[in-house]
Amino acid sequence: MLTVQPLQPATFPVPGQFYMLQAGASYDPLLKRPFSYLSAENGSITFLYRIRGKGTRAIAALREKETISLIGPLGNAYPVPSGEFIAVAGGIGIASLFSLFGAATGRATLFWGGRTAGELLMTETVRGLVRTAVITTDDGSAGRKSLVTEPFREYLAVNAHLPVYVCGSTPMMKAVAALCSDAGARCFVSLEAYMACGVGACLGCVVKIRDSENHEGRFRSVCKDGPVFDASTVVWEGQ
Amino acid sequence: MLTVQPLQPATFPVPGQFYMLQAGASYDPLLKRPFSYLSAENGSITFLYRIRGKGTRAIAALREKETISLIGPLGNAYPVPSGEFIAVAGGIGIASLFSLFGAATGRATLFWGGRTAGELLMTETVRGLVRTAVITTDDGSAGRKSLVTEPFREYLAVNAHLPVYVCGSTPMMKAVAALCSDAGARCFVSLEAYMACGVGACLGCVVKIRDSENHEGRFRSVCKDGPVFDASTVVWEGQ
Amino acid sequence: MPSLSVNIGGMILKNPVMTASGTFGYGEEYAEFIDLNRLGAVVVKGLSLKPKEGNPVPRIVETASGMLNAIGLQNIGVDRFILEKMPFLRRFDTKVICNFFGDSVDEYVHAADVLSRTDGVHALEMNVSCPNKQAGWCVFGTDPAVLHNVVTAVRKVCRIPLIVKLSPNVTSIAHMAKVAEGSGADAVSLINTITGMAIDIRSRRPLLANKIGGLSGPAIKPVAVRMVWEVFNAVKIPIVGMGGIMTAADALEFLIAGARGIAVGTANFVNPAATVEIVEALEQFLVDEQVNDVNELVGSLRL
Amino acid sequence: MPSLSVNIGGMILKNPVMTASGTFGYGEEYAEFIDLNRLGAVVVKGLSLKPKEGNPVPRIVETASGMLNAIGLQNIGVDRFILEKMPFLRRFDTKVICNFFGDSVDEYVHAADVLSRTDGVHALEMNVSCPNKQAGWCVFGTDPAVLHNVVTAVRKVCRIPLIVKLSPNVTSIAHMAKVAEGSGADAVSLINTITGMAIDIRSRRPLLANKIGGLSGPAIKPVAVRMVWEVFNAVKIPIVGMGGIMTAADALEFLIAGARGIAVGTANFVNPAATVEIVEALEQFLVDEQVNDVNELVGSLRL
Ligand SMILES: Cc1cc2nc3c(=O)[nH]c(=O)nc-3n(C[C@H](O)[C@H](O)[C@H](O)COP(=O)(O)OP(=O)(O)OC[C@H]3O[C@@H](n4cnc5c(N)ncnc54)[C@H](O)[C@@H]3O)c2cc1C
Ligand SMILES: Cc1cc2nc3c(=O)[nH]c(=O)nc-3n(C[C@H](O)[C@H](O)[C@H](O)COP(=O)(O)OP(=O)(O)OC[C@H]3O[C@@H](n4cnc5c(N)ncnc54)[C@H](O)[C@@H]3O)c2cc1C
Ligand SMILES: Cc1cc2nc3c(=O)[nH]c(=O)nc-3n(C[C@H](O)[C@H](O)[C@H](O)COP(=O)(O)O)c2cc1C
Ligand SMILES: Cc1cc2nc3c(=O)[nH]c(=O)nc-3n(C[C@H](O)[C@H](O)[C@H](O)COP(=O)(O)O)c2cc1C
Ligand code: FES
Ligand code: FES
Repeated sequence: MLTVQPLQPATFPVPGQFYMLQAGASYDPLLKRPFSYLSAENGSITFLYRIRGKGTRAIAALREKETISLIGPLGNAYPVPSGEFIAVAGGIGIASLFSLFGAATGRATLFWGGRTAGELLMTETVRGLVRTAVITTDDGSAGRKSLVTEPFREYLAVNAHLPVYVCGSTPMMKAVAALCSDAGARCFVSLEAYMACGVGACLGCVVKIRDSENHEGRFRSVCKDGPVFDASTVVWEGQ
Repeated sequence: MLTVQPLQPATFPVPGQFYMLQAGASYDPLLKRPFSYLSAENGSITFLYRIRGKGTRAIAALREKETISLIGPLGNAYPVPSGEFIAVAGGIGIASLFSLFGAATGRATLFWGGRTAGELLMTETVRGLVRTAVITTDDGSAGRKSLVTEPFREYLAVNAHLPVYVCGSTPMMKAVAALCSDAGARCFVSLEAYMACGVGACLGCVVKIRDSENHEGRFRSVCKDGPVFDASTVVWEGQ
Repeated sequence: MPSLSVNIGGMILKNPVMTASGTFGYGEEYAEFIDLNRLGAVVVKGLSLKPKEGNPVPRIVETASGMLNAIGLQNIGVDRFILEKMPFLRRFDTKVICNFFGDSVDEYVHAADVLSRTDGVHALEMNVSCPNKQAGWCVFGTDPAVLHNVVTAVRKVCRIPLIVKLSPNVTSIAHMAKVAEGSGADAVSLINTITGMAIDIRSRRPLLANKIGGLSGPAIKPVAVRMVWEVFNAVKIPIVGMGGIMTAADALEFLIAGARGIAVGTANFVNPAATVEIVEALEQFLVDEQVNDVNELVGSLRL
Repeated sequence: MPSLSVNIGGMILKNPVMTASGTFGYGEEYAEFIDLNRLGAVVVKGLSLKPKEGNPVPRIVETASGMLNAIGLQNIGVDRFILEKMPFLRRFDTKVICNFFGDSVDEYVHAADVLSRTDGVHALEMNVSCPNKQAGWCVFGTDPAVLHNVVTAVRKVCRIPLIVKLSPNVTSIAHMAKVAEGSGADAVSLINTITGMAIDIRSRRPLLANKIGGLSGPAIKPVAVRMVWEVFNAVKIPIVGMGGIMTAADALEFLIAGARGIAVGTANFVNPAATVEIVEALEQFLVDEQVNDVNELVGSLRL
């Protein structure tokens, strides 16, 4: 977890948006990394992150009161559901959905999967924010031992009228999107992508999105046109 | 100041030797940096350093108990004086001479110059280790306002029988070496050089050293054949 | 106040700082972060006659102090650019330089013709060094005869200053610069990215969908500075230098090596305000060093 | 236990890990840090017939994730090497590869002749890519015809495996590799350093006394991997890959791209135990990935 206090007055983020963060002044790692904001209040912004590589290690090495460099808020937002909704999170994907739980008027039924219990951070806080939280792990170390798509599928079968919000690994999101499509449920995914700029300038983070004119899809940038897309418009390629 | 505790049993350093240090696992900065040891006792080694650039900034960012990577002890040593001697230090050059004050049987008369008082660290401790310490600064913020070579020259005039040990900037060492040569005093300099390997492998840190066969000088590595040289053998080039 | 203004092949820039093509979108993307009026010039993403899809993802991967990209020259095409992006760019008091490319001499000529007749476009930058493109494509920038042909042809239709952007993936970039000069280029810019590759050792697959990509960022700066210096010693036309410029100190290395203008690429991603900060620090450097005119620095390397 | 042994042009190495010439002295320098018996081969600092003084200082400068060097090929000469250094190297159960160069075809031939007849020297590595040397010198490695001549001449006198070390400062390294192969090389090694430059902006002087130097270290790894892959697709002789290898993961990128041996250069400076740690981690990787023979990895890139 990382809480930052912008030095200059900053724009307030809305659920689904993210920031590009970088700790340290070294050129290795060089690029900023994208992180959903977890919460934003009293002028400070909080992030929840998992250490993966160089960039997150540098963030973890920060001491209190040190400065971090960031750009944001970036990207579009989740269309805020007007009533009850379903959320599906994979591991740290919870960070992106977290702010939605507070912003939405209706409450969420959350399906949250991880490889092990250790990947599911702040479970108690999260439980307090949703109607029900169904937890799964690959190894059974927490909740049900299954893929998160299993209990979700069962629930969706009788709740396809609810909108579904998803953030997790690409294969998981692809699977959830397919289930929603079959069930006729609306589904919004917050996509993963390698990003260099975060502002739509480099075209590094693109994904193929269908529109009325073009069913094959056209490249849109995840950072600027996303990260949230209507799952039915996403062309899931080679993943 | 930095104190390190080797994870494996380490060789004990002798005055004049140095270590190559690197903090952090980033490739920027890439190379280790050379630092004289200040003192070594109870299995721990202490360094005194001034922040100059990337490498020293990374060292300064270390927290207690973090690991640092180092190679050493490296290089040759000051021939330990058997009696009284003269020491001339420029700024942080004191770090190299410091251990000699304790190791020598005789005591030192120290001439220590810096640009400003801020460059002269641990002055009280140093004073306690030497017979007399004559301090100079360029701006007069501590001691006499002059180059360190001024009071040294005066003292040398009547003490040319004492050996002189010098560590500081190249122009200062060159000047001291010239004064010693004129006065017929023995002089040992601990040379500065950019180093990549510190062990004599890259040939990056060379200096021209005269020998009986070759008055023009031949390249010797400061890291392996030095850093301490008899000043009368050093060919001071273009500095 | 020292003078920052420079003349790049007949085009007067208020200062030598430009954006590097492909790293600044069409200008809009960074307009909310910085005041585009502060820039010497905005160089837009490479344009082709027809829109281009570009490569599949992954298109980028970070490397030590650098990044590889294989965007594949995705762009909206000359027509949509003129229609949708130029009205925005015309609002600013900065020069607009259109980077463009083609996959045949004809396409180059056609694109140059249309762009150079577009109101508000002040110069063209010809990308002849496309390490991201397939097979035969690369030859434009690496074969002197081919380079001569395409530059000569474009020169005929181009009514505004023509900058030829050189590839570093050659034995002698100085020779290529001379060819560009001899074919009518008003200036050369360098360097484009250096071709590189990165491999995922578990899957044993390239980390870029396109297999190879172009290396940019601080990692390549020493190579870029060397090439600018070599080209400076070979041609008389002005040079726009780029490759790993992150700070004003980096920019100054290029100016001293012989660049009259400099472009900031990858640095925009790391710090959207990089260009403006460089303009400001450059000015401060001139004040500190008592240099009245930035042109005095150009090629002022002391040997 | 997986097999790590590789055959480089007829010479059998116990593992693919070598030292890169010029970064490991004559072996002695690192012998107190690591057990030389663990290495596939020790490649010594470039030798010439007569001792060479090398360049004035500064000879090295750090850059982002890399370093520039302009040592100027300082070395003690073939004779003193054989007399003073070979007795030490013969004590180890590892292959000794002598890197050498000359400033004329004659000198190359002469040095190769003497070295290849020296007891305990297992192979020669011909440095034809000397970005640190003055003027005309560079042509050996950048002109195909010159390369052909010198390799052909050396081949005639060289009784042991001959590795030709290629320069990356060319338009097509694959073409140069083919020329080396066609001229009788048993293997090629790549890449040598990429020519670069760095400038002190206050004094406006180059940071290296030699003005230009060779870039090495992690910064150049993507370029080196790409070149190894290109050469692998062009020649049949084995490749020794190098450029920025710091870890076993880096080494694996080179093997997968097509290198049969790899050399560790700048990494030795940062971590004297780098080579041995790479041997160990490489072995562990083979175990983890259930690969029985390291040769299975060579050129195993999946496209
Ligand atoms: C819009 C968005 C929001 C995100 N929000 C969060 C968040 O709130 N909390 C959080 O912990 N993470 C989040 N991520 C993922 C986060 O950006 C990566 O974990 C981070 O970039 C890893 O950087 P690193 O330098 O530590 O790892 P690297 O050294 O760059 O890579 C380490 C490993 O992580 C993988 N990886 C790196 N970046 C990505 C990426 N962008 N997508 C997929 N895999 C990647 C690599 O394949 C590699 O195996 C988000 C990503 C996006 C696109
Ligand atoms: C044998 C030896 C012993 C040393 N002992 C000490 C010591 O005990 N304490 C201490 O503070 N410093 C010592 N130094 C100097 C120290 O190595 C440098 O200050 C350090 O390398 C700077 O690294 P950096 O990354 O912070 O600076 P960089 O970013 O590398 O450089 C910053 C500035 O410092 C200058 N600089 C960097 N390295 C050197 C160098 N080796 N010689 C001269 N100028 C340099 C550069 O010109 C540049 O202007 C010693 C040097 C040697 C050769
Ligand atoms: C993501 C990306 C896209 C690029 N696209 C183009 C392009 O369309 N046309 C072009 O001439 N150069 C392109 N370049 C090259 C840059 O303009 C520049 O020459 C190069 O990146 C070196 O500068 P830098 O190190 O400051 O980034 C691109 C570079 C990057 C990183
Ligand atoms: C200080 C130094 C000296 C070198 N000397 C030689 C040499 O004498 N002969 C040679 O063929 N290559 C020489 N090289 C090049 C290296 O062998 C190697 O090709 C290059 O550094 C790339 O590998 P690396 O990035 O792992 O260092 C030298 C490199 C360095 C850094
Ligand atoms: S990260 Fe650059 S366009 Fe999305
Ligand atoms: S630093 Fe490498 S030889 Fe001295």
